[in-house]
Amino acid sequence: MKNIMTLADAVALNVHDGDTVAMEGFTHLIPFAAGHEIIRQQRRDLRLVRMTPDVIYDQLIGAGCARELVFSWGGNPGVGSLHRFREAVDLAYPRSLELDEHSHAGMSVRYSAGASGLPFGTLRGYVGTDLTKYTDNVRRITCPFTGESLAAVSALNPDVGVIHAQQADRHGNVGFWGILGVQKEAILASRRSIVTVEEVVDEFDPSVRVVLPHWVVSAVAVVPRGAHPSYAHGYYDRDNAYYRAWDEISRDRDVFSQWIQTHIMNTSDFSEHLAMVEPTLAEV
Amino acid sequence: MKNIMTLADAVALNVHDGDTVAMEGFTHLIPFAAGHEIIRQQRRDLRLVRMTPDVIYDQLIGAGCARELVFSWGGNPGVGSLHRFREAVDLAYPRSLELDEHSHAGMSVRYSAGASGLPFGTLRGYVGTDLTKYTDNVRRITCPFTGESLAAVSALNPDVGVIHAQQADRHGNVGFWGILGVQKEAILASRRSIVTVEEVVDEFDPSVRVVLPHWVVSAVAVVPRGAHPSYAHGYYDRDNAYYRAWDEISRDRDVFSQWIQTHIMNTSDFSEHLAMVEPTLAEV
Amino acid sequence: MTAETVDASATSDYTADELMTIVAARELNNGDVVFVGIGIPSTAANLARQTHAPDVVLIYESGTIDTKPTKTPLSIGDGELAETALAVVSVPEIFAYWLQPGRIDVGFLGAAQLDRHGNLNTTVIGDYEHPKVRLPGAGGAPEIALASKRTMLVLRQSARSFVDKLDYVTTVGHHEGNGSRATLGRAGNGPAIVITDIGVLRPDPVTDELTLVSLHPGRTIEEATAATGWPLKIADDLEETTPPTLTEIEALRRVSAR
Amino acid sequence: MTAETVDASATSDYTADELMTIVAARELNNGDVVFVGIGIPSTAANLARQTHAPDVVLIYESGTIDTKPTKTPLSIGDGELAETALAVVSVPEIFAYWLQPGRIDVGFLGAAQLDRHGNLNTTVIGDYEHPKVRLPGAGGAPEIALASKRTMLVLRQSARSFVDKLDYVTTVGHHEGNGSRATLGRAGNGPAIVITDIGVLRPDPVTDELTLVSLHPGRTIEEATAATGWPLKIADDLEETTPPTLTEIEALRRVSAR
Repeated sequence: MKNIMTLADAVALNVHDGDTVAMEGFTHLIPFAAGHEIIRQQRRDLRLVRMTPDVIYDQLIGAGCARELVFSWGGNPGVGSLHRFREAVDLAYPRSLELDEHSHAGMSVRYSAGASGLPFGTLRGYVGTDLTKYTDNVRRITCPFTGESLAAVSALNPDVGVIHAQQADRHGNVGFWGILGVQKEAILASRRSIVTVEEVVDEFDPSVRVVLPHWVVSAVAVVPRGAHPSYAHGYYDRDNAYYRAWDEISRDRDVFSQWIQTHIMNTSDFSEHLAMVEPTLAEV
Repeated sequence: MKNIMTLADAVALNVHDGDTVAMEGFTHLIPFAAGHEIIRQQRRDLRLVRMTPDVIYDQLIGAGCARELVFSWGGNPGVGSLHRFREAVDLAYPRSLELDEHSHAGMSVRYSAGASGLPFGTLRGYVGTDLTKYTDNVRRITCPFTGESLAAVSALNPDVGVIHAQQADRHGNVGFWGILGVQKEAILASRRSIVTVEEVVDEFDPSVRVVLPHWVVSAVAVVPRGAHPSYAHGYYDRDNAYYRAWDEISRDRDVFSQWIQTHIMNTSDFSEHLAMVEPTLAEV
Repeated sequence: MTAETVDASATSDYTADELMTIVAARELNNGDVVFVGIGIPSTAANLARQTHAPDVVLIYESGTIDTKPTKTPLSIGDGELAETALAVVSVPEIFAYWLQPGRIDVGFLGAAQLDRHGNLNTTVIGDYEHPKVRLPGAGGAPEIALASKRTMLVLRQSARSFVDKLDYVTTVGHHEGNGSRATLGRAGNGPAIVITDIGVLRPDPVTDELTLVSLHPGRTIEEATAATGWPLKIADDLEETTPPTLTEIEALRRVSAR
Repeated sequence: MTAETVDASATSDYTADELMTIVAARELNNGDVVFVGIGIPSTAANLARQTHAPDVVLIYESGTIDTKPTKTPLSIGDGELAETALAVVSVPEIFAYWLQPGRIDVGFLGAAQLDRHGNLNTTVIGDYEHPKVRLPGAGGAPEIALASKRTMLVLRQSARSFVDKLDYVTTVGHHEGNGSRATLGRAGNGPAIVITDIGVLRPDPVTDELTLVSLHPGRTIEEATAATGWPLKIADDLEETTPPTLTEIEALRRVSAR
């Protein structure tokens, strides 16, 4: 119970300038509210880690929070490119962005190794590609039994792991279900962790598939619809119109900056942003 | 559906003399019926793999099916020693038994590596122990990033994996829940597989935690109470009296041989054995 | 299964994407286990499942195994994929336990650029550090293409997409050709077919070079050659693609409708 | 929580096992995450949970996390452990994600043989290839003892169990003493306490040699020395173990009753 707090406190306590921050959620349960709070508290020089940096990281990158991106697929799913991400890469605006780029398989092994307390993980992968040319986190290893050469990837151990889950119980244990992604590994690999949840329940029911005990979760914050515009299985659907609208908003620096100002800097929390954005998109 | 058959056919088709056979089930869902069928069909020279060779492997070893045991803990849980196992090790009766002995962590990594199509797995373990002196399946590996020395264990890829599950559906998909053990890994690591189930259902309900699709299961056989004397969560409890009685039965070669003759060789299937053994133990 | 009347009469009322999707769907056999990317691969796999291949098994990298969505999903992580799946596993598990060991029959991918050996680029156009166009990156493709028993590729054919030399190799196909893929370690057999808006290409059995084996109705060799950034090999027994049937088109539109 | 009257008056009506269990339970702090072996460790951990340490977190190697059995389980895989667990994970996961990274405060083990540095043998008595007694083997112990922040050991003390040299090192404790455990790579701090039927031993902070720090009521230094296969070090400030209270004994019997 001592880990249940406001999202503002959770971010203030756990996310510092220069940290390596992993925000996960594979199309499902993406922690948008936590991303907004990091922008609101103006964290800088973050090393952002995420398999699928989509709109949530476009916002953080465009707002100038990031110095490096560790990832495997960056796009606006079903819509197109991430304009803020591309402008950071192509034009170093609002600042330069280093890339440490992998495959999904490689990233998931890096997280699993981190969650397991191992310095590296092994996979059959990366061969015949240019992926290994621009990263120092993929090397070769020889099987001590068969002599086969395999890919070794360095473990990911972020300073902070951030996810959204459907539920917490009153002890601060966290439960989620539906598409599971790499969230369990992201939390277990991280030194500290923040979980936003839809609600606090007395008891988890059998549909809950992953439970993270309170003693591996630094902070739990109740943020209803905190994964919007992504979805929370059993709570609400994906807001596809928001993703489409983002293409327009993010295309222009000034429109983007104005949006960040209005929706994040000038609001005190995520519910104020939701109140602005949801009615206008409700008709779609 | 084409994988659903009798247990006798499943064993006849999939288990051959000399095979490496992994029968898993961690105190829960131990595939005793399948073990009896292997004894009944008189398979020989098996390399038996199992983290916890308990009464099921005492029976197979005592019946002369095994030439080697790959394991991490061998005992009659809550009761004491395995007398047939000990007589095989101490006195080479009914034949000699090679041992490839590991820790639980090591065995579980070996299975995971096998399920992952990797030739080895890595763990922090085995250091400072004599475990590495008597096996060739544990070596050292150096992390290509940190230079740390870690244990590498060779992958397990049995010829046949055998488990018991609560349910199959009509397509031959398999579902189980409760204590999960290493069963998923044992099936995925094996070239062929046999699953006995309590029953066939139209649809799995949400309590089912692990589902193995029919295309990774060579044979499904319906054998009610097929995990007896171990238990099947949601179906029946552990028969603790059987485990205690086994201590007496297995202590003496002749009593054991008579038991195998009566309960396995002279019966046509597991239900006949159950009819003999259950009434006498029902009062406990 | 409801009995449906099959109308095998050809139609010319279709888009290029619809044709590509239908040709791709035909390539899937009933019972194939298919690791599906989003877009045409996903639509084609669902079309196959709802027509000639009801037992095709669809796996998405979001960890959903044997999903049976009623409509083509918009993203690889749509809620319906989880709701209709036989099993949902974590992302690390789907790659480690299901893809990597070679359990997948067909890896089904799109790409931005392709070379004559079926290697793919989905990372950058131009120089990596100073790109002309920054693309999304690798995603699941490198290991899908490595581990699947065979790979199917779907992309529009143009001089910009069918290039002599990739700006960046994101995903290996037949590597440098002439069987060189086999030197990369244990892996599946690589690209078996490339389906474009102009025709169908398959690798030469010896050199692994993609060869035009079929032209779609109304398309010409000249169009195919002009849309290819290397001297395109044409099969001696070049065929014409069987046009979509009315049944196929109707099934496709049913699957795609939202 | 129901309010219960605590009866702190001492009792002498207990068995050796009961005393060992109660002394072990006292060593657990509220909130400790404990990886529990079956037998006395399991009973002691459950006793602690039902008395002074209600928030102690019990983890069994069967993959059950934060179990709250009403009775001491007979095996590490009892159904009640799954039914009362906060989470049930696979055996590979419990070792890889939960034990190995050092998340466990206390590893709680028994053994057949122990040496002066708290190394353990649960494999063979006699020669490995021609054993006098074949024991069950390692189970989870080697990595539990390696990865847990501290280890608690419980076993009966005798010249046969407290030996000068182990027949086989199954599980490392303080290795060869004098801080040599630290050379084995990243690991927890090793055995913090050994609880026997005669007394309590703790490692010397410099040499890591197990030293008798407490004698149970009625036991003597002579008994302890005779039951130890090496010259046993005795602490200068040797204490007498606080005898079980009536409340402790009653709680233990409630937990153990079947």
